[in-house]
Amino acid sequence: MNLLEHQGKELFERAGIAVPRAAHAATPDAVERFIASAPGQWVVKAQVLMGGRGKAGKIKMASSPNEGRSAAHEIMATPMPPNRQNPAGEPIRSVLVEERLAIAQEAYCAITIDRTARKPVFVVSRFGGMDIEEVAERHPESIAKFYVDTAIGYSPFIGRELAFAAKLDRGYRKQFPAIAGALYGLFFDYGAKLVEINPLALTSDGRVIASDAKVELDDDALFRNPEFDEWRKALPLDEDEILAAQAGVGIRNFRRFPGNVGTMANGAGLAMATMDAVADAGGAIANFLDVGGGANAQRVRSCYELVVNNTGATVFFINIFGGITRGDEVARGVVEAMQQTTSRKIPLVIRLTGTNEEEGRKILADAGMTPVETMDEGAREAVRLASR
Amino acid sequence: MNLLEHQGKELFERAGIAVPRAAHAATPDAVERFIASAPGQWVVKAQVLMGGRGKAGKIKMASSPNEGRSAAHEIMATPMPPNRQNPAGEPIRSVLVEERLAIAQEAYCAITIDRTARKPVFVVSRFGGMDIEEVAERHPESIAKFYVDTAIGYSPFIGRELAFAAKLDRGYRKQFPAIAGALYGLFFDYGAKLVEINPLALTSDGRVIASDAKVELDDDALFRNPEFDEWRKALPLDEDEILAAQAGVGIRNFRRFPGNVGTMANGAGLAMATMDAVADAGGAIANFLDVGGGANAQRVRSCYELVVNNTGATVFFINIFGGITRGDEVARGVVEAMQQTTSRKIPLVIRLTGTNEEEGRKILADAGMTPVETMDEGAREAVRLASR
Amino acid sequence: MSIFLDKNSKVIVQGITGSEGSYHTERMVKYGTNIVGGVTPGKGGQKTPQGLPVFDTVKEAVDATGATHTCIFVPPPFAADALYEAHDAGITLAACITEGVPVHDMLEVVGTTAGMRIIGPNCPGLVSPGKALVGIMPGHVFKEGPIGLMSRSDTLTYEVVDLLSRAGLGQSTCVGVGGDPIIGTTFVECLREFKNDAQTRALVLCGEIGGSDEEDAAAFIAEHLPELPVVAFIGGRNAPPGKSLGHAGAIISGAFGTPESKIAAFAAAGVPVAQRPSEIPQLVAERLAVRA
Amino acid sequence: MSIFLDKNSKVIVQGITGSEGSYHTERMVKYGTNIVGGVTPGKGGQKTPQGLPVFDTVKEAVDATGATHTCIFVPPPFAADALYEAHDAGITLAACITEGVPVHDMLEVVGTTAGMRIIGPNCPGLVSPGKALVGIMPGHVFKEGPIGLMSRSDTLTYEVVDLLSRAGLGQSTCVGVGGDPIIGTTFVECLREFKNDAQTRALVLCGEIGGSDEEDAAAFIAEHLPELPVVAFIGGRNAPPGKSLGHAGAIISGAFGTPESKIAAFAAAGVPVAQRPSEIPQLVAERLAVRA
Repeated sequence: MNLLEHQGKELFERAGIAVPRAAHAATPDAVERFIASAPGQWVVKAQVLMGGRGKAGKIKMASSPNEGRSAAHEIMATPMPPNRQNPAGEPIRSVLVEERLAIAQEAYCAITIDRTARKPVFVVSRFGGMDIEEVAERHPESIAKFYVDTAIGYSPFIGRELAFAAKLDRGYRKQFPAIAGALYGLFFDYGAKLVEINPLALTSDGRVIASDAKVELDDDALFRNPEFDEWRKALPLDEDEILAAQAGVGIRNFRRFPGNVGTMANGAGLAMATMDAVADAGGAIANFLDVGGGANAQRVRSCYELVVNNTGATVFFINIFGGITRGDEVARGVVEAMQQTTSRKIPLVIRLTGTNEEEGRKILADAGMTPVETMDEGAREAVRLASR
Repeated sequence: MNLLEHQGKELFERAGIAVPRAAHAATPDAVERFIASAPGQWVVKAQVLMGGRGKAGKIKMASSPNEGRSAAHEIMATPMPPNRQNPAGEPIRSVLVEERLAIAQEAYCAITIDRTARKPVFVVSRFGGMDIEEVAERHPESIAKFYVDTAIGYSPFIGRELAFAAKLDRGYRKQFPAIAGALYGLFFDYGAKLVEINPLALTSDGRVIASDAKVELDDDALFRNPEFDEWRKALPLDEDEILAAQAGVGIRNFRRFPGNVGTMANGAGLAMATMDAVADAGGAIANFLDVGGGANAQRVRSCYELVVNNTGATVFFINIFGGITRGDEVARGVVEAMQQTTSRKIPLVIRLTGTNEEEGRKILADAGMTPVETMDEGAREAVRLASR
Repeated sequence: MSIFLDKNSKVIVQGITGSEGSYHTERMVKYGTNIVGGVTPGKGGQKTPQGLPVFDTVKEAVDATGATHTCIFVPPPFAADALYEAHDAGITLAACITEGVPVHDMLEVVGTTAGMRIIGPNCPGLVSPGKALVGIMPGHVFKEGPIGLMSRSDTLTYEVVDLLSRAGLGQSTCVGVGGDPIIGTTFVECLREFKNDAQTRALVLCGEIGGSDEEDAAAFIAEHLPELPVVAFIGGRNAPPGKSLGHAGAIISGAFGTPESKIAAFAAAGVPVAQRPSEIPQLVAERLAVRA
Repeated sequence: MSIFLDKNSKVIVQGITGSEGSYHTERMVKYGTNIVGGVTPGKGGQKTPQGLPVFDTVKEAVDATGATHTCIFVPPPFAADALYEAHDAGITLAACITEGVPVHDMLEVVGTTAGMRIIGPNCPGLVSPGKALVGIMPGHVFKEGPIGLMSRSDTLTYEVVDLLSRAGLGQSTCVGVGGDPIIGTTFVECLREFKNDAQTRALVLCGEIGGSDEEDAAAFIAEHLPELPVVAFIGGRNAPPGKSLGHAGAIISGAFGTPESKIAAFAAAGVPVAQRPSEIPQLVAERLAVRA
């Protein structure tokens, strides 16, 4: 679960990391009222998960209630522009009104998980305010890393070493080990996969302040912090995730593409391989769909409807590796699902294995579906049917 | 720092360990008022650091305000009877008025530090309510231990293993891993050297409650919990500790004995060896005194006065191994101290080493003191002077 | 021979009386795995339908049976505790089937349980065909033979094994390493073991987009296994960047983790990458024939 | 030879610009210790009065000087951090002079810094006479020779060393193991090292009441050092039970830690226990003569 900036900053504050004075507002009216109650120099920032807010004009200055209102209005009027990862863009539901800092320096500090080292890793640079990928390209020597031994955890020398190795401005030095420690505490206590402060601002009056906040929490650890349920509910799911949730599959188990060959398989690895097989056979994929364990009639039906009603699929390729389930049972489930569905009918190509797989294929053929023996054969058949 | 029962129980409560409903009271009046406000079956318990309250009649039942008053009065009227460790006994300054539990079983659970394993160790027995030393003698098979790997810390399996290994009554099982975890958390968070629940009561209605609390905090870790300063001030120091504190030496650096040879040395090891040397020479030791680092005039004077005014010393044996300090400087300090003191004068035997030690001995001899060359010689001389 | 697991490995099941645990215990016993008992706190002294003893703690189970291996079926919040308990009791290999274990729990566990090999979590377990099966894999698709296999996914593994077995290419040991970001045993660690296994004469590596396990494996192969035939497969070549597909592992971020980077790494190590699972048996057979 | 420390050991001082650190650095340099620099965060680039380089971090110091040993003079709240930093930088021996380190800090440190030997805390350090001195001991009382010495207290150690040196019995290495309940190096670990030291031909062990280090040492001697002459001394035979005398170590609790239990343990191991420090040289000399 990715947190919005204002949520991340709330966690920072709890951990003792200084953040700018701010108010979270859901409407231009609320922004106007807040600035009226607290005159000053403010920044109005779109609360979205997508990056590139500045370039998209979604961060604006405001020095009066009226300016605040129109800034918020302009920001919220249009969604974030689409990019490759979010082809639909992202609607803006709220803004953060934040004190304008007199920034002297911008640094970067993050903790993430290194899969190979199997350790949390600090990444610090004296260059902040831009993507760390950009820093890595332009100033690779400025990046300092520290792999934390989880048996020991954080100790202040880590912050000192990072500050010296990244050559942070002297103004950061005294405060940095405590900030790094607080960030590690947050990372650890809330089960985060990423915590990022970019920029970590040094103000002209010598304060070190987290000017932005990016926090990704581990969904599998959320049960330990039921307090986040509300945030989770408030978070913007993209359309695919909403559809998946409605169909009763995991929000990561469904994703749409522009093609016309619908796919479904059991297991993420097999589902990806199924997509690849369709693409290799010259087809255009309509979706990724991992049906998960147990392909009973109810589940097959909701998955079928998910694809048929929400993608451009003109054929549906079901690829089930039975493993320890019986092929005839799966086949009966598929047939039952297709009898029950009220959605439009498209041709089904089905590959299934497992005990009694031959009986299964017979059941499918009898019901007018196209059983195949292998994944490759199924992919080819599905592409053939789609291109008719 | 050893905590009183009611202080330990406050920490238990914070950690989430169930304790009996209770009120802490400093006078019989307060006990009477409390029971009047909350009628029921109560136990009145002396708040002292010494063990053996039950046998000493310092735990009494009370079913009415009047009974409460007289119980408290009787408890507080006389100090705890002396034992070998506390030859002066211990005055009773307050009592704990606690709900009377319907106890079905009494178990034992403690965490302490094993010096050899260099790990925290859980000690659990299904027999509680008596000294663990007694349990170890009578029911050694009932004692289960677990050495905690500090890199991992507590994990619930530890509590399960202990509960099964100590054969705790079934009634404990569900609750025990959480209690053990909370106790470990407390042990760790507050830097305790010992946490002990004895007995850990299983009530007839199935609750598991810490019926007593013994907590020893590490003095060296108290700076992390300034909140304990008040408790520390409220804790009963014994007379030796009070005298040591008044003289400006560490509270553990002074202890009195019934003899007439006063001693002082720099370093605990040397001070103990000095005592042993006096005893071996046939003398009776008046005290242990580690003057610590730096034997300047001010410090020597306060140590001299500490011994002369508070022990039966008729001679004072000072044993300073100079190491890197200069013998003549130490000698001048001693002479100055003896000129300044207003306390009665007793003969001084002084052994000192260090650079310029011969000049030092001359300075002492000139001032009418008895310089010696070795610890043994000093011990013999001091014993000779004391027995005159 | 085989790696990690053989006919004599004494295996216990943590969570043996739970629904998943009892179901798969029955299957493992039927496969021939030397299951010697199981653990469910509070049910010590009972027997499973197969007549296996149930213990209250892993320590008791190990003391009574001499078990060295464990198969863990416990809910995600208790998986780390189960692993710590196994480690403390002297277990040398733990297959953690549980899906959804918090990633920080695994960070802590892998950093503090030296001496115990962990397979998973979120994995189907491992099989040394003809000898023993630990986990939830379908035993009938496996066949004993010279091919070592390691894979990040489950059903895809069965698919590949099925293809190999049908092509007459039996397996020495098949390891489902698991789909989570932090796993106990990576491809590289499997390779290190297979390197010393006399039975294994060729390897199949089923990777996925995301992470850098495949790149690390390719580098290891180039350096340490120049002689052993290896065939790789990368699932998810058509996945979009920045989005998780299914389990947590399959996400592309930055330059690493893309199919291109993985395929390039294998190419550099002289490892052919199958375009489809169905190509794998042929590629393996060719490489084995060249060596023979 | 010697243990833990010799002429070539490259030593840094953590807290080198502090009052204690700078005072003792001067003394260590004068003794001949190979001090190669020191660490004070924020003072990197400066030089000490002896011309030694000051670094911001231990890692920088190690990278620049190849230091393997460190002597730690930092206030108690920062001692654990200093030890972690030394360990992380690859230091192999750390003498922690600091008194008053929280006991839980040391529990954590000793459980997680495998590969680095810690002497102390709350110790005077160690000396390999004629070669190097690390810590705060008075160098002039030591003399090079065949006697290995280990001790829990400081001034008593100097007393004993002085007696030995005056009797012509020089020392191979003298280790002040420290007076705290949890120390990095116990008597047993010293014994294990002395066992393999060619220079050391006899040992002196200065123990104290409290704890069971002496009992453990006696058991080790009986099992592993039957041939090496050992003489022991136990301070505090006249201390009362249940009360700390001076530093934390000297408290008798339960059956262990009493002078009787320690003396009995040494008697069982064939180790004579000196009644007074002044008896030690004679006992050592006799035992050495018998062996010669």
